[in-house]
Parts: sequence; structure tokens; C-alpha cells
Amino acid sequence: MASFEKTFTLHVPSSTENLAMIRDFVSSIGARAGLDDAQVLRLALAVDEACANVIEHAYGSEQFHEVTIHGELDNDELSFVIVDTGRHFDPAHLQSESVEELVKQRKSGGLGLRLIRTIMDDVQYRIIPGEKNELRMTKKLHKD
Amino acid sequence: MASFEKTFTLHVPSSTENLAMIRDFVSSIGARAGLDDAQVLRLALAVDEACANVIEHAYGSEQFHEVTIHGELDNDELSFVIVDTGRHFDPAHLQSESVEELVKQRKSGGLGLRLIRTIMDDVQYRIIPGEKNELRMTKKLHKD
Amino acid sequence: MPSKFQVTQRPHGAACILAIEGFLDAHTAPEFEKAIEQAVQAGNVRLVVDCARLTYISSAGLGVFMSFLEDVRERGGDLKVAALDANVYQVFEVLGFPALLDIEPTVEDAVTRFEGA
Amino acid sequence: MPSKFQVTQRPHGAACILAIEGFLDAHTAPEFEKAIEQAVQAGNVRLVVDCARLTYISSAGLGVFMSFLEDVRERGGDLKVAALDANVYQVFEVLGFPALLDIEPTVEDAVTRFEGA
Ligand SMILES: Nc1ncnc2c1ncn2[C@@H]1O[C@H](COP(=O)(O)OP(=O)(O)O)[C@@H](O)[C@H]1O
Ligand SMILES: Nc1ncnc2c1ncn2[C@@H]1O[C@H](COP(=O)(O)OP(=O)(O)O)[C@@H](O)[C@H]1O
Repeated sequence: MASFEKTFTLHVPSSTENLAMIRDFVSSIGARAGLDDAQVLRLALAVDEACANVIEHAYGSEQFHEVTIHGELDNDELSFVIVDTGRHFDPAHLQSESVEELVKQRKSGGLGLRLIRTIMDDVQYRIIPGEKNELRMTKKLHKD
Repeated sequence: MASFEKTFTLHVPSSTENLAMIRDFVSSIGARAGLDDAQVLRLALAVDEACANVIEHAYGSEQFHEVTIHGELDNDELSFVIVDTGRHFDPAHLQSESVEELVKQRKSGGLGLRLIRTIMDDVQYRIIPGEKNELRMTKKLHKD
Repeated sequence: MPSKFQVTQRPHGAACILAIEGFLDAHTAPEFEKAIEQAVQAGNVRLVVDCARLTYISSAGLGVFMSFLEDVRERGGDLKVAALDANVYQVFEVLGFPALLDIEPTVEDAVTRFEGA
Repeated sequence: MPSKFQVTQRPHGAACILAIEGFLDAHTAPEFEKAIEQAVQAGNVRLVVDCARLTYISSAGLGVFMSFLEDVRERGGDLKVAALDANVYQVFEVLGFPALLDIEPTVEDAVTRFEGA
């Protein structure tokens, strides 16, 4: 069978109210890819984290922007691309403090990207200046 | 409170496999609009019928096209616009045979648009030649 | 995920019960159609469709009921629908199906109607 | 629909139980944060979060646990987590939470730990 890519796209307003809808969208595609329930849940979590970051950081919690989630499914892998038109950041310059440190500092954040990197096989961030930012994360299917 | 419109968009490949995902998308927006479970179910049914028609008739069951569903929610009404780039039709020239007639002729179809018109308050079909076809259906909220 | 749907067949007195479960839409209607077709080809014309676990129906599903009704009636049988939940019943009702086919509250009631016939 | 989430508080022996239910994500975390804050302000520092009916947690939810841990410990209390389902536990585990806070199989176990202290 030739590799046939299926593409799904969801656009929603930049409000955390829509995270549930985003997870449902991702879960449907994950199930379609043949992942089991636990894998589907982790996939939804990774995309939830990325979208929550866009809403909070890229858009500064302003609710009138748009978050776009592309799902791309082929025989070998499943990718999600989260697109925003807000502020970008530099993932290379993030401190990765230990969770112990975060607790000591009474931090309530700093875990999202860590979860994404743990769950997905590949994570790429791309800034197209003046246009958009894209976080692409890929999960390999049929891993041995 | 000023009327603030929220827009949601879903793009999926033109396969009936995706009807479940489309219904989930519509149900989320319907619940957000404050509709009760029975109303949400009818809304999902109307959009399901419209998308099944696009897949079967506009695209002749070819699975590699795209179906687009826009949901537009404001204070007064909830609209869904189904967009396709396939064959158009003329709703005015459809025969509306009675269900008794359809049964006698052993027909398995011919009920979809009837359901859509029963469920929604307004249904408009627009052909933009060479570009796309749009079925817009609207449900009024807070009806007395 | 695609719509979940299942159909299982069992005999019950004079009737053949087809229990359907889940979502009956344009994606799953062909499976239901095939099941009815096979039941009819095997000589079952007294059909009861048990909808107790049917959560959703669209016109593609109703179309399957429509298209077999005359067939089984011509052969001296009937197709009866049982145990619809309120939401699913509403879809049947809005399109006028209660005037066309026998909708019974329980499978038991539907079978009894056949036995009384 | 937005994520469904609920938090209810009840006393249990020496501890204050916060039972959380549904989806704890960036949308619902502020509600959970407020509930813990109120409990702590009311003088409860022996907190057990009953997660038996928690179906989902994202880092925003874990962040709430993180941010209160030092506070309650400084005041001589603790924040213990009980009755995590396997999927939710996995999220705690992947981020190293089992080394940071006390995760108990049941609310009963967590309360007993307080009473033994
Ligand atoms: N999409 C984004 N746009 C802008 N900044 C981001 C984005 N995602 C992450 N960041 C930055 O990276 C930091 C770490 O992100 P993360 O690990 O998800 O933790 P948290 O979001 O809880 O702070 C954030 O605090 C923020 O400064
Ligand atoms: N989106 C569409 N594109 C092209 N033709 C359509 C479309 N929707 C409906 N039609 C035409 O209108 C007819 C009636 O549609 P409908 O009432 O939904 O019944 P059914 O789809 O079961 O035939 C269809 O058979 C088809 O010829």
C-alpha cells in the first residue's frame, strides 16, 4: 500500500476553554492511527501543552487570536503542527530547572515542554518572522 | 455585553470515516452555545447530513478531497457553513417525495435535506462558480 | 475515531432479532444493510431490530429501514423496530416513520406482534 | 464544551480531603488553585487530594501541586495525593513527582500517614 497522507486541521479561538475540543480532535486522529487508549491520551496531552503555551505565552492570554492545529497522518508517523501568529520564543535558551528546584521556588509552571519532549519522538520549533510560529511534533507509528 | 463572535473551523478528508469527528466538533460548539443534550444531538445530526451529502454527492465518494466545516457562534445564533469544491446541485429542483413513496420505490436515500430543514431555522445554499459551494445553516439561540 | 457500530443476530421465537449498537450513520449503514440482506437471504422475513443500544441514527441509517420494508412485507414478513431511546425515536418521528413501520417499546412486544399475526 | 472539572472539600480525621473530578488542565487549574488556597487559609495544612475521579491532568494541574508543597510543609503539614488512575499516575511519574510528594493508593492510606506522623 502506498503511503497516503491524511490531513486534518482545527482552528479555534485562543482560549483555554477550547483545550477540551483540541484534545478531542487529537484523540480522534490518534485512534485513527491505531494507537491504544493510553497512547492517545499522551498524544492529546502533548498537543494540549503546546496549545496552552500558545494561548498563555504567544498570545498573552488574549482570547481573540487563533490557534491552528494540523494533524498529518501517514503510514509511518503522526505529526501535529501548532501554528500561532503571536510572540515567539527561543526553546534553546530555556533553563531546565529540576522539578525539585521548581518546587523550592514555588513555581507553578515550567513542565510543559518537558512533557512534550518526553511524549513525542521529534519536536521542532520554527519561526517565520512577521508571519507565524510553528511547533511541529512527531510520533513514529509501528515502533519496534 | 457586546455580541462577540467566536469562529471554529475543521478541515477533514472527504471520507465518511470522519463523520464521527465532525459530530464531536459540532457537539462541542453546541454545548458551548448553551444548548441541551437533545439540541446538541440534533445540531450534530444536521451537520452530519450536510457533510455526508458533500462526501457522497459533491465528491462522488472520492476520499481525497476536503470538507470544511465553519462554526460561528455569537449571542443570538449558531451557524455552520459546510464548504466543498466538488459538484454543486440545485436544491430548488429536488423532488420531495413522501416517505411512503420512497419506501414503495425501495429508496435508501432522500431524507437528509429534509432533516436539515427540520432541525435548523435557516438553510441557504450558495454556489461560487469554479470556486466552491457553501451550505449555511443557522440555529437561533434563546428562542421564546 | 470512526463511528463505532455493531450488529448481532439472534433467533427469538418466530422472529429474527438484529441488535444494533453504537452509531448508525453514512459510514456504518452499509454494514447494517449487509446484515439485513443476509438475514433476508437466509429466509428470515420476520425481523425485529433491537435498538436498545443504538445511540445515534442519521438518514443513511433510516434509509436502510426504508429500502427493505417492501421486500420483507412482500414475502409475508415485516420489519419492526424495538426499544428506541428518546433521541433516536425523535429522528424516526420527525420523518414520519411511526406511520410506516411498527415501532414497539420492547423486543418482547415486537416478537409478540409477530406471534399474534 | 470546555473541560469539566469539580473540586469538593471534606474533613476526614486529622486531614482535609480535596476530591477532584474530571479534567484538570490550563482552563480548570485556577479553580483547583483557589480551592487549595482557601483550604490553607482556613488553617488546613494536612491536605489529601483525592484523585479517584480525576480523568486527566496536564502540566498546569501538576503546577498547582508544585506551588503549594513548600507552603504546607513549612507550616508543619503536607500535601499528599491519593487514588490516581494509571494514566494520570503516568503523568506524575514521567515528571519525577513520586520523589517529591507522597502518592498513596487510597485516601485512607494517605490519612493514616498523617495520623502516624
Ligand atoms: N508557544 C510559546 N510561545 C512563547 N513562549 C513560549 C511558548 N511555549 C513556551 N514558551 C516559553 O517557554 C517557557 C517554558 O514553557 P513550558 O515548559 O511549557 O512551561 P510553562 O508554560 O508552564 O511556563 C514558558 O514559560 C514560556 O516563557
Ligand atoms: N452537497 C451536495 N452536493 C451535490 N448534490 C447534493 C448535495 N446535497 C444533496 N444533493 C442532491 O440532493 C439529493 C437529496 O439529498 P438528501 O435529501 O440529503 O438525500 P440523499 O443524500 O439521501 O439522497 C441527493 O440525492 C443529491 O442528488
